[in-house]
Amino acid sequence: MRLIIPLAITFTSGMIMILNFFIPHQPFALLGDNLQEWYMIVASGAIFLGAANLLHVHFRKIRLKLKNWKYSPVTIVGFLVMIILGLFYGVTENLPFDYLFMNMVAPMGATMFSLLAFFVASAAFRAFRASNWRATLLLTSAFLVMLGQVPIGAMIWDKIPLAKVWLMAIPNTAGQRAVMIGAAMGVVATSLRMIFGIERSYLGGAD
Amino acid sequence: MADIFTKIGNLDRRIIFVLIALSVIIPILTDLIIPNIVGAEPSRDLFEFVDSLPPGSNVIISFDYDPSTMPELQPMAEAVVRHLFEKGHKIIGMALWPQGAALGQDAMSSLSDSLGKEQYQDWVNLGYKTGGGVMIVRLGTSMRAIFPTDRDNVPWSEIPMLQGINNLDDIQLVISLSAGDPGIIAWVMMAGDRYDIPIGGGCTAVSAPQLYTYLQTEQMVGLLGGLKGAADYETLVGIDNGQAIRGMSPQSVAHIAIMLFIIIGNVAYFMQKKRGGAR
Amino acid sequence: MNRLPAVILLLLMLTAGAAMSQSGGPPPGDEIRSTALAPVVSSAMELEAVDTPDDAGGNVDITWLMEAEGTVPDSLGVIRTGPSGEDELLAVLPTGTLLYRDTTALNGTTYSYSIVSYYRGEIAGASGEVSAVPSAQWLYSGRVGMMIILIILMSIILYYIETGKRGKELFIREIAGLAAVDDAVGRATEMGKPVLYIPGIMDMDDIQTIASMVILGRVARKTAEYGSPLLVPTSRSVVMSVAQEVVKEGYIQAGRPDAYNKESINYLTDDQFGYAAGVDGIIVREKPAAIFLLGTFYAESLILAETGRSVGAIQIAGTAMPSQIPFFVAACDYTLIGEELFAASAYLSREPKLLGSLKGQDAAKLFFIVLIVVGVIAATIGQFWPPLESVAEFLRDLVTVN
Amino acid sequence: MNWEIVGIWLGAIVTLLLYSFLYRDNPFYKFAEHLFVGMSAGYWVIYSIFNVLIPNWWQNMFPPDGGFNWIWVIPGLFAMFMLARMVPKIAGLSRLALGMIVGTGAGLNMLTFFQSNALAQVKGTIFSVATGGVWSVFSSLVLVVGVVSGLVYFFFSKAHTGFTGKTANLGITILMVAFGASFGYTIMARLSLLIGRCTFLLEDWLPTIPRLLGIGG
Repeated sequence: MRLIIPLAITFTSGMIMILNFFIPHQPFALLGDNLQEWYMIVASGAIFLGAANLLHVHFRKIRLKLKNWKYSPVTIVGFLVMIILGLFYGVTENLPFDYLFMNMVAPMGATMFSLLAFFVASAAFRAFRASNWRATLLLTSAFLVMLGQVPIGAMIWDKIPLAKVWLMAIPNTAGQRAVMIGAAMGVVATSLRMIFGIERSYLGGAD
Repeated sequence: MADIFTKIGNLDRRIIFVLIALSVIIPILTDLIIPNIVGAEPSRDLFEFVDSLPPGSNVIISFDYDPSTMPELQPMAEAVVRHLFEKGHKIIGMALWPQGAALGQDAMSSLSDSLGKEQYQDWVNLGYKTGGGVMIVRLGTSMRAIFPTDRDNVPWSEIPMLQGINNLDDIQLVISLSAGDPGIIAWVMMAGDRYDIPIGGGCTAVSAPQLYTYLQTEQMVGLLGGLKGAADYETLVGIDNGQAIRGMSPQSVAHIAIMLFIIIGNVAYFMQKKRGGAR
Repeated sequence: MNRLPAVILLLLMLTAGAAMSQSGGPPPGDEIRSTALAPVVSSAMELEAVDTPDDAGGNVDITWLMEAEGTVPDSLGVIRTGPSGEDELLAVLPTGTLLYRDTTALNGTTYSYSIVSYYRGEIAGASGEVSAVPSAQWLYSGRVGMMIILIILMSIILYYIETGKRGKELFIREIAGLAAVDDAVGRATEMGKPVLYIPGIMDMDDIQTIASMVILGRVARKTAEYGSPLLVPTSRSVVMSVAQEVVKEGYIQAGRPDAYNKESINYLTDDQFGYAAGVDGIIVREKPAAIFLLGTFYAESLILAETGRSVGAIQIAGTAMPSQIPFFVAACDYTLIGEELFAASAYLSREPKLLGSLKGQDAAKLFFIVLIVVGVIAATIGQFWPPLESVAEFLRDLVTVN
Repeated sequence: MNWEIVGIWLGAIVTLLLYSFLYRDNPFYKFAEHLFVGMSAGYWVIYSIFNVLIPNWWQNMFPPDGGFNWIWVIPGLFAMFMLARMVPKIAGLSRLALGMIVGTGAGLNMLTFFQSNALAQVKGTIFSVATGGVWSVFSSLVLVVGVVSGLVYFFFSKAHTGFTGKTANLGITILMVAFGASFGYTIMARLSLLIGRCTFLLEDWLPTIPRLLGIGG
């Protein structure tokens, strides 16, 4: 019983979004637009839940002196500094909050992102072994495309860049399309099960 | 005896990390320039199409990008503009993206100065116009109605090089430098498919695979994909130390390093398997 | 030769002349000024006004072109005449504008529109008048095809879910990644190491995250049965709270509610790479024996999978993001490709209604396969025999959405 | 104090601390990781407040020109429900908010995936294969057969034996070629990120060291 109202809300909001897409007439246009904005507000408001959890986890670590607890103050201080500066100065450019974002948070993000350059190399070294014919295909097409990406490919044979273009235009497009169409069917079926309340384990399981 | 191939096969990945780092850092520090070689690829196709146009042809360059994709697209713009000027073609610049008009102006005016070309005689910047594909269709009937003036509000009738141009039929080639939508796809579908105007272009590496299909169906005469495409055009035009060519050097070295790793890994794997089989 | 300076000079001279004649001689008549001194200013032509299609009413779209001859005006004005007969100036637009949307019209009222050209602060030209009646539509005209196909496919899927519920025996093929779930959890138990579950970086509105939560419930039941710790770091607050519910439920169903530890399901940060840094830290310090990466992933996919690989964990990944699948294939032991992620809940639970839903999805794919094959045949033969080309054109229109 | 140089140093230090992870887990990485998690979490809280909650909620509820729009109490209430999880007694209320988030997301996702992932891709595959030369015809056939057999691979309710099995096999083969190509193609984009960071360290940060020494000496 405790699930009836949440399921009704799920059904109503799901149907409003669908009808809004097909019917430009009021009230669906207004309802749909409002609902999208409301959804954004609720999802953003929930961030306090995560923030509270983050602080809770790290204070608990310090209190119980759990493994690596000495680093927890770093997280807490980093978090509070950003919050206080943000509330005090706002998000305007060149003020302290924006300064710390531009000079610390953004470079850290870029650095983590750039780790991928190392990881694609180590993954390629390990995974691209011609151990069976499917792995061999994976390896060959990756290798050909890499050759086609840099001058050395054309140096070996001037048609190699064309092979890259063909691999990207034909098999790659075909593969991507098959994955996309299949996944879309998965999304449609899962969404339907959500909207009609057939799948409800995300609400805590019990029927 | 520890099997050397097993060892190589399970190489500590930190060795790979060091070599990747070096293959990027050394070319940057030494300003290394690796000669670019252009094979039989879409960038050469575009170059050759431009080369084969009769001198004095009217070519539209549509600057459909913004500063965020400049590293890939601005070198293309400069190389293409240089080539068109050197061949004596007339460039009609325009933009489907608001900020593209200014980026196009940079490329055209600086090269026009250094190559002794004249605005309104050899090139014009019509500026940005909203509407994307719909606007392109209208260019098919009348260009002058869409662009009563150029970007600096000089009337169409006052611009010598535009006299005699009525609609897209008077254009010999459209080159769209495109970072997304609206861009090349709009030009292919609206100008290429409807009015049979040859379409070429340049795009970011991310969107290139999607556009390669248009080459397969011959809806485009050529395409510059990402930094490599830009470097190719620089090489073909003869800019030996161009921005894109320099940017390609660490890429080339690192790619070669990764490919060597793959080869070594496979050699080790097969030697290991052979020994395992012999035992 | 560059004629621009000459033109500017001419214009300056004309203005000066006009000013001098105004101050010096007798005030000239209007007709004299417009013919002798003021240039002919171009006005708008081919004006069209239509009710904005596919809207909730109240809008009219006006489009025009500019006359090619004549001096370019300084600006353009949009004039509307309502039922009262009074003219109102709706907007002044910069020269070069070729469209305007009137958003203040009333449904069912007839309005007339015209465009005037301003030159030096005066009206120097006007277009003809056109009229339109705004109205609201009940259906997006460009979305009818999509609606029809969606209704057909929804009915098929719901029908098969019903047949499943009625207890019809349904088959499901082997999915390697999911067959390995038991082994992975079992191995973690043997080694006395935790299981790490990463539900992607998107929020609860993402269907892949929802699918991931359903699988998490199954994995939680397994870890509860085997008695190995389960860690779930999340990148979204809502996902964290749902994961807590789902895992708790799994432990209750396994009869081990005492073993449930809320602290092991925690929030890190909404930041994509901040999350990746945090999870990497957890991986190298906790050294999980099994890692699940199921949900929506972007570039962080390989950062997580390679770090997991380096601590020797069995990794089962799954995502519907086409761009990230290659990296999972390269770095993980098992990868659920695209739709296989959505099939997981049916596979793991063998619940008849979920299996029915899978059968419905298969029928939907068959529908698309038929559409593609018929379309390609029609388009190919249509090249030589036009009637079939119209069939292909019809199919393309059907799947076109505007 | 030159804030620009301080900023470059801050950026360079955290960059180097994070890169130390490539060697192995160590106190420097632990420090940077904990800092990154904390600061970025703080950043997103502030971002949500200033870029969503204030403009999309508060200013709609209390428009700048005065007045009060009661309808905007509803999303505020739902957000409160979500936060109710922190209080065990009323934690159940969060299900109401969850219902709304999941419902809206399901409706929206279903349509966008159906439109751009299914219909648009099907549309792109309906074309004549008989254009261009032999190679073009062959390529077109590979594309169509690839899409169809790839879809057959995703059939779940049919055993992959016989004709279905052969087609599905062809499908997974083409998928593997596609994955390989996509992997090889992406390497360039990933390397350019590393090149970006190296350029920052070598060309923005390194030159500040002699400058600082010059100031100091």
